[in-house]
Amino acid sequence: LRERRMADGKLKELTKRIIGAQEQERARLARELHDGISQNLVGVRYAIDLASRKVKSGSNDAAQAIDKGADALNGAIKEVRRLSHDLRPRALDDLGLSAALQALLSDFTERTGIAMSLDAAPFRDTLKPEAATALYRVAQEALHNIEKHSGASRGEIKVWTVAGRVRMTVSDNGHGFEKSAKRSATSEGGLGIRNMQERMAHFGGVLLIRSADDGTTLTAMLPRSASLTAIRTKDAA
Amino acid sequence: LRERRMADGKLKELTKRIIGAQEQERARLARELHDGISQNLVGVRYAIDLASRKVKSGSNDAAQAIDKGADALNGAIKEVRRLSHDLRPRALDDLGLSAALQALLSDFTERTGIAMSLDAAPFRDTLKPEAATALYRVAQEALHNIEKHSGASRGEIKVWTVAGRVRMTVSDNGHGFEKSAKRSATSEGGLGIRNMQERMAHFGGVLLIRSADDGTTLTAMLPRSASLTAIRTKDAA
Amino acid sequence: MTIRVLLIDNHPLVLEGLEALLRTFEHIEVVGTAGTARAGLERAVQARPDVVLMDINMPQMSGIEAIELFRENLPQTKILMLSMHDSREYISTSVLHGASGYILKDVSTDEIVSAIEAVAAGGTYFSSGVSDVL
Ligand SMILES: Nc1ncnc2c1ncn2[C@@H]1O[C@H](COP(=O)(O)OP(=O)(O)OP(=O)(O)O)[C@@H](O)[C@H]1O
Ligand SMILES: Nc1ncnc2c1ncn2[C@@H]1O[C@H](COP(=O)(O)OP(=O)(O)OP(=O)(O)O)[C@@H](O)[C@H]1O
Ligand SMILES: [K+]
Ligand SMILES: [Mg+2]
Ligand SMILES: [Mg+2]
Ligand SMILES: [Mg+2]
Repeated sequence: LRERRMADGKLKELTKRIIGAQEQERARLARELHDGISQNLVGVRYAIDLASRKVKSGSNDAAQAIDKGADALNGAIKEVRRLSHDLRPRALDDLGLSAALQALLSDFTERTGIAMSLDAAPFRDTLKPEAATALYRVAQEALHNIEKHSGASRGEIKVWTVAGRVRMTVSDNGHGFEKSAKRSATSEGGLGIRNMQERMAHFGGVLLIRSADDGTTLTAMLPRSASLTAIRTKDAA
Repeated sequence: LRERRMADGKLKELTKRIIGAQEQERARLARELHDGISQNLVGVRYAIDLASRKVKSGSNDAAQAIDKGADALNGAIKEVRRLSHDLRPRALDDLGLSAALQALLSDFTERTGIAMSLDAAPFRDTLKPEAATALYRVAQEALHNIEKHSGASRGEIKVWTVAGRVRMTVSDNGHGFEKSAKRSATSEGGLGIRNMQERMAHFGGVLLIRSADDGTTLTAMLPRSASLTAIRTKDAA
Repeated sequence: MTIRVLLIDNHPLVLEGLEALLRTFEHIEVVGTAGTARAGLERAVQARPDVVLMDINMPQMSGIEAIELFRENLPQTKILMLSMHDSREYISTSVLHGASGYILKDVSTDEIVSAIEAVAAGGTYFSSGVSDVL
């Protein structure tokens, strides 16, 4: 009973932290939009207004003012694109999980210098869209952890399908979990691993962690029910 | 024991739904940024480029192209502000809870035609910022519900302080909960009320619902611990 | 030699802006605009453009899905994708489906025109922002 009470308390705690994290994310986004992008755009607005006045007065440096506005605008467009992409990579909807993971890994390697490869050749992309999103988020959080905690120089993501069940592993060649970390990760540690576990549990799947002093491997396993029914029926026939 | 297990199941369910709702919110925002705002900005970009070409070729209708770009830009700036504001009203950080609620109600009344008033005169704003955010979110969700479910023509928000404890009520003159709704709201109904309850529970507070056929009143009660320590100490001295 | 171009994008402001911009080039003729891939295909079957400039994210049918339809019905017409997405997977997927080029929407006018010229001449063109990754 005591244990159940603890589990209950932990779950409450988790819920709190998820709501807290969500509120922080909103606040951060609102700030980026308000202080970043909309200030940028106001800057563009001034440049354009100036250009407009110069054109109307027949001034001969109007072209220069216009080009300045265009430059400032380009910066703002890039910012919007980055923000939108951070929120949800469209590639997931447009091109599917493999392509989205490939783009994620390319960005990651470019930013961190940690060489990551993708092996998704034997993967038939028949996942429900929400399940694909969940796997993508698991990969994203696993990469955060590799960057923050692993000390790895390289790693790999594999995705494949076994009898209609999708599996994904994320492995690195780092030093593995600290002695104390593995336990604390599942009690009052960070939010990352618990979030991944929750996301898998949502689809009746599981997340396994194997950590040794030559690296860490996360395995995400989804049941058949996470794949599209139409495809399952076809498989069965 | 069975009850505890149920509570456990519900909490798990809630966590799932919060993660799901967050993912939806992200996708919606990403879409608005990508398909709305950034396309607008590209339109502005083309208008500016056109103006630039016209100026360089000595054409005399460059001003028109610039003005068109400026108009489109204003539209984009408004959109960015709206998005940012929906995520987290700056007034909450800059001016405090009363001002943020006032702005929320004004927008709401303008949009829905439901007359809402604010009575926050006896409220001393000594809340911790996260607690103020929580009350703001409760008010926001309560307004959603008034719009969607109540059939009300008017309503009121009151905020006041009793011995360092903050209370807020949101009331409407609608038809109250459907017979079946009140129970289902706390089991497998919508996410709104459970979210409000969680937010209050986070600070050791509670959310009460009183519903009759002449209207609904939500009462959010926060304990002293949700107010700033510095102020509490001063109060006690 | 004028190059006959058809523009497809679901965002009216993008469509209008691009059309007005391209009209200022002597050797380019905008033979039509459309807000969906399907409407674009119908228009193209009549107008037989040399180049179709096509957006990717559109309701009903995405630009990427539409490429094959265009290639099948109008094998002479070259497809140039015009998109906000700057990751290489979009380019490789577009090329796989039969596009001749891919440019970002926010590149300079000169670059848009160069890309149109290149694909109209039977070549390929990939935006400066992303070409280095191919
Ligand atoms: N790839 C890894 N290599 C080594 N240690 C890891 C790895 N991934 C996780 N860990 C360990 O597990 C702990 C828990 O990870 P988790 O993602 O849950 O939390 P966090 O990263 O510390 O915080 P948060 O994710 O909330 O920002 C980490 O603090 C770290 O000690
Ligand atoms: N002010 C109100 N007047 C009448 N009925 C209400 C009011 N607020 C809530 N309800 C009833 O309580 C139910 C539960 O509300 P809740 O906010 O939890 O869920 P929802 O609004 O249906 O869905 P969601 O908030 O997840 O979009 C509603 O479906 C409605 O029947
Ligand atoms: K022309
Ligand atoms: Mg982490
Ligand atoms: Mg609701
Ligand atoms: Mg589009």
